Amino acid sequence: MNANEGGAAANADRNPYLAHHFLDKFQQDDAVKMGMWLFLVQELLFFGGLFMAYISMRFLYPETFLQEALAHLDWRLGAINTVALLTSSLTMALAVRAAQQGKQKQLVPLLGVTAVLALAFMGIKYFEYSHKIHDGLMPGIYYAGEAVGAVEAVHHAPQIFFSVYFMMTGVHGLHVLIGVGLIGYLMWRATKGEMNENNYSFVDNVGLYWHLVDLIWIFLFPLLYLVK
Amino acid sequence: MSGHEHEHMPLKTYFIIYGALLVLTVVTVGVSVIGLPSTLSIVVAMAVATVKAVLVGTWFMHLKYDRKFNVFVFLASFWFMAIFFIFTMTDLSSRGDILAVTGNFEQRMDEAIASEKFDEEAGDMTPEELGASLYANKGCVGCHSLDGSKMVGPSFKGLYGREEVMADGSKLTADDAYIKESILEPQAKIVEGYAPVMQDLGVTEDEIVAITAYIKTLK
Amino acid sequence: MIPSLLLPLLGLGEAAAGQGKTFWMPPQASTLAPDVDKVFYFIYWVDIAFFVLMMGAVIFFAFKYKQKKEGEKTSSNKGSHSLELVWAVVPLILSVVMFVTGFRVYVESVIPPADSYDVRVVAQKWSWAFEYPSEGIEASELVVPADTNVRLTMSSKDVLHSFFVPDFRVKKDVVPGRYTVVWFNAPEPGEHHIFCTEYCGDGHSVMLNTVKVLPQDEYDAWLASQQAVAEAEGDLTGVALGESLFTKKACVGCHSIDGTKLVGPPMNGLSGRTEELADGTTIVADDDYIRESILAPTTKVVAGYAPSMPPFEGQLSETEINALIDYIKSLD
Amino acid sequence: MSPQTANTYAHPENDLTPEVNYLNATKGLKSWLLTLDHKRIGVMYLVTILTFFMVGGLLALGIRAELFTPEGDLFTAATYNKMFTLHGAIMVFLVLVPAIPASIGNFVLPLMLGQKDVAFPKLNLASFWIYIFGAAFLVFTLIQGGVDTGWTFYTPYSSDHASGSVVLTLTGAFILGFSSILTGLNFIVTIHKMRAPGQTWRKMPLMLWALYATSVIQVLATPVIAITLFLLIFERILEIGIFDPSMGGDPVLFQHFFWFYSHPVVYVMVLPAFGVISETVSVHSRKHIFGYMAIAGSSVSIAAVGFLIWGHHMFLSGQSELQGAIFSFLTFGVAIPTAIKNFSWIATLWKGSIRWNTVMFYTLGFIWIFLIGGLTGLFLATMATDVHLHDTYFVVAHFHYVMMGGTLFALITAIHHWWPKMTGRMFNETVGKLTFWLAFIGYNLTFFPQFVAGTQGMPRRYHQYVPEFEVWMQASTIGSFIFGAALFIMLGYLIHSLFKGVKAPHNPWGAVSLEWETATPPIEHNFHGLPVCTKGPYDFDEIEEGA
Repeated sequence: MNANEGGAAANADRNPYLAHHFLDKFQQDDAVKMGMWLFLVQELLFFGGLFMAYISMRFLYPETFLQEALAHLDWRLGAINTVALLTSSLTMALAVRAAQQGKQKQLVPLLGVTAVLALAFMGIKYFEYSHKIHDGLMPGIYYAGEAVGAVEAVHHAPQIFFSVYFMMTGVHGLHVLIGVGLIGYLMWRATKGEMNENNYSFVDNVGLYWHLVDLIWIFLFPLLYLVK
Repeated sequence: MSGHEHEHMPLKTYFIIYGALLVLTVVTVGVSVIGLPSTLSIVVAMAVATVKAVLVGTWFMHLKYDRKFNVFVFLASFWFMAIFFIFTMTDLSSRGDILAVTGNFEQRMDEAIASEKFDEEAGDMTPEELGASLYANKGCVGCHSLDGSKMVGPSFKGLYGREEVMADGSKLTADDAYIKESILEPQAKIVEGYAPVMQDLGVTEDEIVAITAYIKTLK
Repeated sequence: MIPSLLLPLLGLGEAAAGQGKTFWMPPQASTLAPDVDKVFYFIYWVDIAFFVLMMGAVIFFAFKYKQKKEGEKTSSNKGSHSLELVWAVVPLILSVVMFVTGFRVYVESVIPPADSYDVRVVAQKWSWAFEYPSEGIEASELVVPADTNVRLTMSSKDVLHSFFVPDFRVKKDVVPGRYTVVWFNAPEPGEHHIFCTEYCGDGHSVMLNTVKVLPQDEYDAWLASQQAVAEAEGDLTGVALGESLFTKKACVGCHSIDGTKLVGPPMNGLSGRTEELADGTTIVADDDYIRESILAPTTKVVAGYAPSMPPFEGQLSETEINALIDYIKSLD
Repeated sequence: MSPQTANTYAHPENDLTPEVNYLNATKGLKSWLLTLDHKRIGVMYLVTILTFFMVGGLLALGIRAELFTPEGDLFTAATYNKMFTLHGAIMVFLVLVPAIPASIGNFVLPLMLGQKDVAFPKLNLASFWIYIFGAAFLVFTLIQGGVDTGWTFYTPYSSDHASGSVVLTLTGAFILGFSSILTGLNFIVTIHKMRAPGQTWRKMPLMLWALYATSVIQVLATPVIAITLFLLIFERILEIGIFDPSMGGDPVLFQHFFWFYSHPVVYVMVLPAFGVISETVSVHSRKHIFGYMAIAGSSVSIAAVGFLIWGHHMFLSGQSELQGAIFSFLTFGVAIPTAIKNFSWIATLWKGSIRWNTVMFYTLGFIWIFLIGGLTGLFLATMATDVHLHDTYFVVAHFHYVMMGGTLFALITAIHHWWPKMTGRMFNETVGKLTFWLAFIGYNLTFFPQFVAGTQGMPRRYHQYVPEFEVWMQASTIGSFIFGAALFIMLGYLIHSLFKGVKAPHNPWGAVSLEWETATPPIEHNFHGLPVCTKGPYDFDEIEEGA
């Protein structure tokens, strides 16, 4: 019985979650995991572009980045956000573990806590944004902070700092919202019991995505809020 | 996770990692609140962030148990980002070098305008007379007396040729070079007993020659 | 025509007419040009050698090993490390040699000699302006003394441009907000094209100018005449000043005074004329309209014209604006 | 054509030409538009890409017609600028980037691996529809009057001074990037995780090595253009000022962002072309490829080194001279593996049994054209000559020789080589060979005169030019119309072969890689069982057992 017939015979009791073109579940899991990691690499380079913008603008306007960050960015809010994301990372990791072990009872609440923490993060972000918009600290030509003299504009470009700030935190916030959406969808699927021990790769991948979003905030927080 | 048997990390490990991440956050915030010189603070902040990233990556993202290729892919992305950063920043930082070698246009123009203005100003005055007027309107009068009395700065009376004791104990005689250096870079050599508060007043070469000539006349 | 085409094609016609003009390269009109051409022809001959070697092999093999009948035997050769080593190392060495020769000539072309004669170049959407700071003159053409090092310090008022003189083998982007520097030394008098080689919009292909290289005495005469014009301009007022400004500020390039439609509407008979604007409204061209169209042209654009006039806000003094308006009103 | 060559691991049931194949397995538009079959997706990509190629080609003919005379008398400057911008954008983003990987690659990759489909079929269909969605933006811009920024979107022109729907084009290119990323991701996972039993990395056809290297670049480089376009969209809407000098930004920084993607992407375009040529040169000269590991290794090293050298596009843009020297030196680093590839192809011909058919003509035509393209790149990598040649028609000729001659001629070679497998029909060889000569002569007549115009100093993107360049521009325009005619004739005889062509035998070229082992055209699930790969992809029967 050569390899082909063997493959056909095993079709009868095929794992319902095994796609037709994969030989077995392990090959599928490996493929899905590698696909996810390549997707994460792509996300990293996407944010890499933003970090490049930060580094080059900070190189061109070193004192602006120090003064503006000192004056207008509240590191306490940033720290709370960091703790929120780290905790959500923990609960997400526990959720993935629960899915792997088939503990459905724990899965949904853990995912719920992760989503709540993410929304808290966005809430603080909303508060920070509205405070800045109120003060007129907007990117580019909409900057209406304290009058910047012509001479000073050459060396001091607050609008550039706020452009970089809003771009980085904005894109990161967008990814947090996408994460919340994914977790919501996961919870809906989990309540129907589909996220069990032999089909947890979807939970695993959303977990990886979430850890990556947290990873990016781990670098964003010191660069924007702390470096004096 | 891959591999046929699932390695379940014990619950304890998750909380240890979580604790370590919180501690590191407190550390990085604490360091920034204390405030280090700016380049050092960037290095420390990035080092702490990288440690946190490694923690999240190996444990929470299961890289510890994952196939080596995924780890390689994850690290390879940092290599390509590093190339992008390093090459672009070398460009940004070394952009003016060639022009600096030959003195670019603004510098030459500023010097030309400055020397023109200086010629009108000096006009018919002798260097000593010009030195005296500069002593007045350049602000030297505020800190350096003419009658030997100690003010914010040492007195100009009999300064030229006098042996001065420096803050670090070394001794040197006040000659043209010392006067020129003290005007251009006041913080370089501070006389003992005086505070290093003098600022660079943007005095041009010709003005320094006049001031030195004036100081020589103050015996 | 073919032989005369083929011979220079191989670069053999080195000593063709015109100082150093070869089939491939334009005349060598600067001290830098011969060096650049040497590097060019070195790479050119390496390329010809490789091309003839490799394509010759391809054509030879194609004929020699053409398939006689299906299924005939072929060699079982799968590779030879020694041959692979050779054709990896040889190109590597040649590459390094090319890089070094190219870099040495590049450094020579990039660092202007300290004693160079300074000219300032200002590029704006679709015209070049030249200032000679040591004499305090502005001119719309680049005139330089022969056999002297000339350093151009360039910057742009709006977008990226690029200053290119093919005969000098000289090119550099002109970046807004920064100075970029180019230098050359033209030993022989003559006239050479200036092109803009960085895409800058509609007028990119008409943003041309010429470099006039004059012997020292003619150059001094030209300087004197320019200074005379400048002084005369000093006491010029009213319509006369407006008229000289109309040419100096390159208005003549886009606005005719005899009624022909150029990039912009004709100026003759403008004041008092009702103009139909792009957005359909009609206005009477009065002083305010002319003033506003000079300072911020895109606010009111006449129908059928592109909104491509650069703003002159902050570049003309009050007297100059009034002089221009008077001059335009005097044209009917 | 050739008699059926005995295949050691041929499966009897694959030999028949089944009535039910992937083309007629299911009928109706919906079965095509929502298919998960990689072969159908490949065919749909091919049809879409060739349509956009025609649109881009017509724009090119318009540009060439304008340049026939020195005066700008056919179109206004604004229209001309919009034409060359859209010619560039359509050709790069819609045709050359997906040309070989998405169309031929999608069709051939699973077959070469002996698999039923790519790793993520749904993702494969999603990337096709993302491609169509992104392309819709560019088509809408084309209808709405185009955009005049040049396909490079240099700031501050693109952010402040450009007219036309710039933001629409940027969004379109932004979306197209994701289609490219997802295809790359799909191919990497398929090659890593789904190979036929016994098929080690060294037994894979070189086409797969080329597609692997291409996918690595697609995944790593495309996100950076995504963020660049993202920032440029906000630069134009919110004027955030990072790239705008009047706001304090740096336009040369935009060029770093742009070329960090746009140089590796030229290797996304040309590496699959190398893969195709490695296949056809070996199959049609009936000889094992010369230096398998050298070619495979050079594909991957081109992908790696390709990321280090983007700055040679910016030698004169105000980039620092020191950084320019570094980029110039590293650029020679990528010339070496390309030279190794060309030498190996030529060595493959030695002592082979070279068929004089259409595919081999195009392959040798490719080698001629790519040699000229590659060798002229040395002038642009060397800094002294680049000062004179940058942004002139020399550069236009160089990248057309490399991209148009390289990727397009390889696409034509691939279409002809796998046409029997894709359609089950044979095209007419004599008409094919005649069209080759017409295309080859038309091509060279179009672009070689541009080299001469370029060295004599004619700048690129000029709507009108000084009369000295007239003779070269006229030759180029004549050539472009000949080349256009040749392409239309080719389209004609290929479509003709669809209906009236001779039924293709099971393995017309006698190739031994796995994709020839399935039926012609393949059944919907490619293979009945799971083919086992017992010997290398180039061990032809004609090769005599010897040394």
